[in-house]
Amino acid sequence: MIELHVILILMIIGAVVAMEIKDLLSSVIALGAVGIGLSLEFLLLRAPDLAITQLVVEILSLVILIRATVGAHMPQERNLKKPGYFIFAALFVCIFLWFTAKAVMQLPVFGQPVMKMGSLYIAEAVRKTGAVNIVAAIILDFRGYDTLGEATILFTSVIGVLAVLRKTGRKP
Amino acid sequence: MKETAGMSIIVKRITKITVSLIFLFGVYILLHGHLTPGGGFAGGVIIALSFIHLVLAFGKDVALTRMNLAVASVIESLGGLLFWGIALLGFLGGYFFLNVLPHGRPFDLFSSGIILVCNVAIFLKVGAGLFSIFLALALLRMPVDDKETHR
Amino acid sequence: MSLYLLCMVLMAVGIYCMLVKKNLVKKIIGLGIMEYAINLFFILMGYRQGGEAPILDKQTPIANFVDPLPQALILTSIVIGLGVTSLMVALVVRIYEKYKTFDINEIRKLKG
Amino acid sequence: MLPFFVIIPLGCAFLIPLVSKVKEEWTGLLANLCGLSLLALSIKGIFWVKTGVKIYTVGGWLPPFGICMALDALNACMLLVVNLIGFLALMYSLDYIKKYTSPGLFYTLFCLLLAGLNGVSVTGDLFNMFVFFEITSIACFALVAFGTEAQELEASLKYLVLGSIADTLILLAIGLLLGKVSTLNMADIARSLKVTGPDNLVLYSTGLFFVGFALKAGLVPFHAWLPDAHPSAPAPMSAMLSGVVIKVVGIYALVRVLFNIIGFSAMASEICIWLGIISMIVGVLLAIGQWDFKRLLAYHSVSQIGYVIFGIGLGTPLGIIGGLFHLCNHSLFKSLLFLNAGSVEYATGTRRLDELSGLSSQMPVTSKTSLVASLSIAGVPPLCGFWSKLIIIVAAFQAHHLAGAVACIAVGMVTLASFLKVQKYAFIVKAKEAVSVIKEAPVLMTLAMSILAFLCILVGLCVFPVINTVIKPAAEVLLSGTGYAGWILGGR
Repeated sequence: MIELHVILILMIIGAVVAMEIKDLLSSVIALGAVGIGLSLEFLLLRAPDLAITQLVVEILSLVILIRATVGAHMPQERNLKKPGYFIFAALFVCIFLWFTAKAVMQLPVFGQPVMKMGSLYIAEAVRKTGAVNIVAAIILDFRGYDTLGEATILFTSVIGVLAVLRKTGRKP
Repeated sequence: MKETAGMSIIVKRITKITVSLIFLFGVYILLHGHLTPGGGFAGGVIIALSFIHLVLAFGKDVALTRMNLAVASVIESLGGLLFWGIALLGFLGGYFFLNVLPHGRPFDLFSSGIILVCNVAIFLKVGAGLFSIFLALALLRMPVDDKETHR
Repeated sequence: MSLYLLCMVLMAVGIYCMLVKKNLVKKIIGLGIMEYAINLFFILMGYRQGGEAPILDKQTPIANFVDPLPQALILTSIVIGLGVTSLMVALVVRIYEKYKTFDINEIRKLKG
Repeated sequence: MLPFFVIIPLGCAFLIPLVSKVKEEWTGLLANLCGLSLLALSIKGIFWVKTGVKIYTVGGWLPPFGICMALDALNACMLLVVNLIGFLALMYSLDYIKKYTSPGLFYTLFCLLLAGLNGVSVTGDLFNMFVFFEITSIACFALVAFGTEAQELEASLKYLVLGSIADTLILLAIGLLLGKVSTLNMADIARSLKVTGPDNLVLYSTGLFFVGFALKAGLVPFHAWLPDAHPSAPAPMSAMLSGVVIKVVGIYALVRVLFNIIGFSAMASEICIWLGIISMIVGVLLAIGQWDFKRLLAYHSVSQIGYVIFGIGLGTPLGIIGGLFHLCNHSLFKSLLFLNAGSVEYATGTRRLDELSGLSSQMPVTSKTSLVASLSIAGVPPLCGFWSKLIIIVAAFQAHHLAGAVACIAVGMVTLASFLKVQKYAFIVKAKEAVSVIKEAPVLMTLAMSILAFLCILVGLCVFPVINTVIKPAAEVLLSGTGYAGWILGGR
C-alpha cells in the first residue's frame, strides 16, 4: 500500500502549493494536480466509477475555474498584518486534527471494513436489479432516491448560476 | 470575423476530428453504465466537455449557432422531468422509484430495468446543465449584447 | 491508520486555506481540497485488503469485493461538490465584476 | 402519501423553467398551486400521524436496505410549519417579485427550496438527509444573491463559505458513523450504537454534528453569516430563511440526531442550554443598536433561536414542549415581521428605521399586523409568543435552572423595548412633512400578512388545543429517545 501513501503525500504537497503560491492561475492548476491524484487513488482503491467521474469533473471544474480567473487582473496577494488570526486558525486546525486522530483510531483497521450493508448489496444486487455494476445498482435502484436528489442539486446550482449571473437583478 | 474567432486553424482542424470521438466515448460510457464503470453522470460530463471543447476552439459565436443557452436549459428541464417521470413510474408497481421495467439477462446491454433509462435522463440533465453553466460564465465576459442570457 | 491521518491532514489544509486566505479564488481552492479529502476518506473506509472493484465478471463468481456503499455515496458527493463550486465561481465572478478585485479586505462592505 | 411531499415541489421546479419560456406569469400560479397542495397535504399529515408512525419504503426496499421515509409527530409538525410559511411566502411573492427580473428563476429556486426542506423533514436516512440539506443550502445561497447587488452577492458568498464548511463537517460525522456501523438508516444506526455503546468516535461525531448544525442554525459563536444573509434576500425569502430554514436545517436536524440517533446525554444538555443562553443574550444585545429594519429582525432571530435551543436543551417534557412551541410560534411572527419589512421596503424604498415615519396612516394593514407580530415576539399576553416563553420559563424554574430563567425574562424585556423602537420610528411618530405618495402594499401581500397575524392571535387564544394536537405528540417523539428505532424497524 506504499503507492497510496506516496500519492497522498504528493496530494498534500500539491494542496499546500495551491494554497501558498502567489499566481492564481498556477494555484488553480495545482488544484487540478491534486484532483488527478485523487482520481489515481480512487483507481488504486478499486473504485473505477469514481476514478472516471473524478477525472472528468476535475477537467470541467478546472476549465470553469480558469475561465473565471484568466484575464482577471492579477492582484498581488497582500500579507496579513494580523498574526493573531493566523494563530487562531492554526490552533483550530491543530485541535481538529488531534480530536480527529483520536476518533479515527476507533474505526475498523484499514482494509477490514465492517460491510454490514455492503455485503448484502453485493450478494443481492444482480438477482434483484439485473445490473452487473454493483455501484450502478446501488445509486440507481437501491438508493435511487439519493440520485434524484443529486440530479436536483445540479439542477439547483445551474438555476442558481443563471440567477446570480443576471445582468440586473432589480427592475429600475 | 468568422475566420479570426477562436483558435488557430490547426486546433480547429483537430477539434473537428476529436469532438465526434469524444462524443462517441461519452455515449459509450453512458450506455454501459450498468455493465462497466461510468454511467449517466460521467457520460454527461464528457458530452458537456465535448461541447465546451467546440466553444473553446471555434469561439462563442460559431458554437452558439448550434447550441445556445435557451436550448440547453430546455433540455436540462426535460432531462429532470424524465428522471422524475421514471421515479413516478414506480407507482405502477406500488412504490415510488420501484424498478418496474423488466430486468433482462445480466451482462446484456438492455438489462437492469430502469437503470439504463435513468442513466439517459441523468445524462441529458448533466450534459445540458454543465454546458449551460459554462456558457453563462463565458457569456458574462462578453461586453457586447447577450440576448441569450435574457430569459 | 496512517492513511486516514494523512487524509485528515489534507482536510486540515483545506480548512486552513478557507479560514485564513483572503483571496476569493483561494477560498474556492480550499473548498475543493476539503471535498477531495472527505471523498477520499469515505473510499479509504470502504477498502478491503486485496479487494476487487465491485463489478461482476462473467467468468469469476462473486469474489472479495470492496465495499460498494461508500462508492455510491461519494459519486453523489462529487456532484454536490461540483454544484457548490460552480455556484461559488459564479458569485466570485460577479463580485469581481463589481469590485475589480478578489481580495476580501478590499471588498468588505458589510459590517459585523 | 409521504413521497408526494418531495414529488410535488420537484415536479414544479422542473416544469417552471419550461413554463417560463411560454408565459412568464404562469410560473407564479404554478408555484402557488404547488404550495397550496403541499399545505393541504401537511394538514392531512397532522391528523394522519395520530394513528401511529407511518413508514414509506422508497422503491419497495425494506428499511436498512434502501431509503425509507418516516412520518412521526415531530416530522408532521415541521412539515406543517414549512408548508404553511412556504405557501404564504409564495402568495406574497406574486406581487412582491414584480420588483425583480426573471421571476421564473425565483419560483424555480423557491420550489427547490421547499423540496429540500420537505425532504430533510420526511427522510429516515442520514445520507439522504445530507443530500436534501445540500439542495436547501444551494437554493438558499442562490436566493440570497437574487438581487445581484454587491452587498447581496457578498452576503451570499459569506453564507456559502460558512455553509459549506458546515456541510463538510456534517458529512465527516456521517462518514465516521458509517465507518463504525456500516449502515445509513437512522433507526438502524441508533440500534447499532446502542449495542456498541458510546466511545470517542461517537462523541467526536456528536461534536461535529453540533458544530455543523449550530452553524446552519446561526447559534451565537457561529452566527456571523446570519445577519448579513437574512436581510439581503428578497422579503419572502427572508421570511423563509428566518422562519423555517434555520429551524429545519439547524434545530430539527440537530434534535433528531441528538435525541433519536445518538441519545441525549447530560453533556449535550449542558451544551444546548449554554449555547441557548449565550445566543439569547448576544443576539438581543446586537439587535438593540440596529437601524436597518431587516437586520434588526435577523439579530432577533439569533436571540429567539436561543430560546428554542434552551428549552429543548433542558430535556424535561415541559422544556421540550416549550421549545417546540416557541419554534412554531417564532416561525409565525418572524415571517410576518419580515414580510412587513418587505412591504415597507416595497412602498417606501428604504429599510432604515430613522428614514421612516408615520406609516400607520398610509399603510394600515402593514402597521396593524406588524403591531401584532411585535407584541407576539416580545411576549405580551395573550399572543402566541407569550405562552411559549411562559412555558420555557416555568420549565427552567422546574429544572432549577435559575440563570436561564432570569436570562429568558430579561431578554424578553429587552426584546419588547427593541420592538417598541421599531413601532415608534416606523409607524407611530407622525411624519414631519406629508408623504402622500406612499401607498399600502398590493392586495396579495396584505392578505398573506393578515393571515399570519390572524394565526398569531388564534394560536394565542387556543393554546391548549394547539399544544395537545401538534406540540405534545412531537415532544413525545423526542422524549422517547432512541426508542425511535423500534418504531421504524419494528420487531426486526
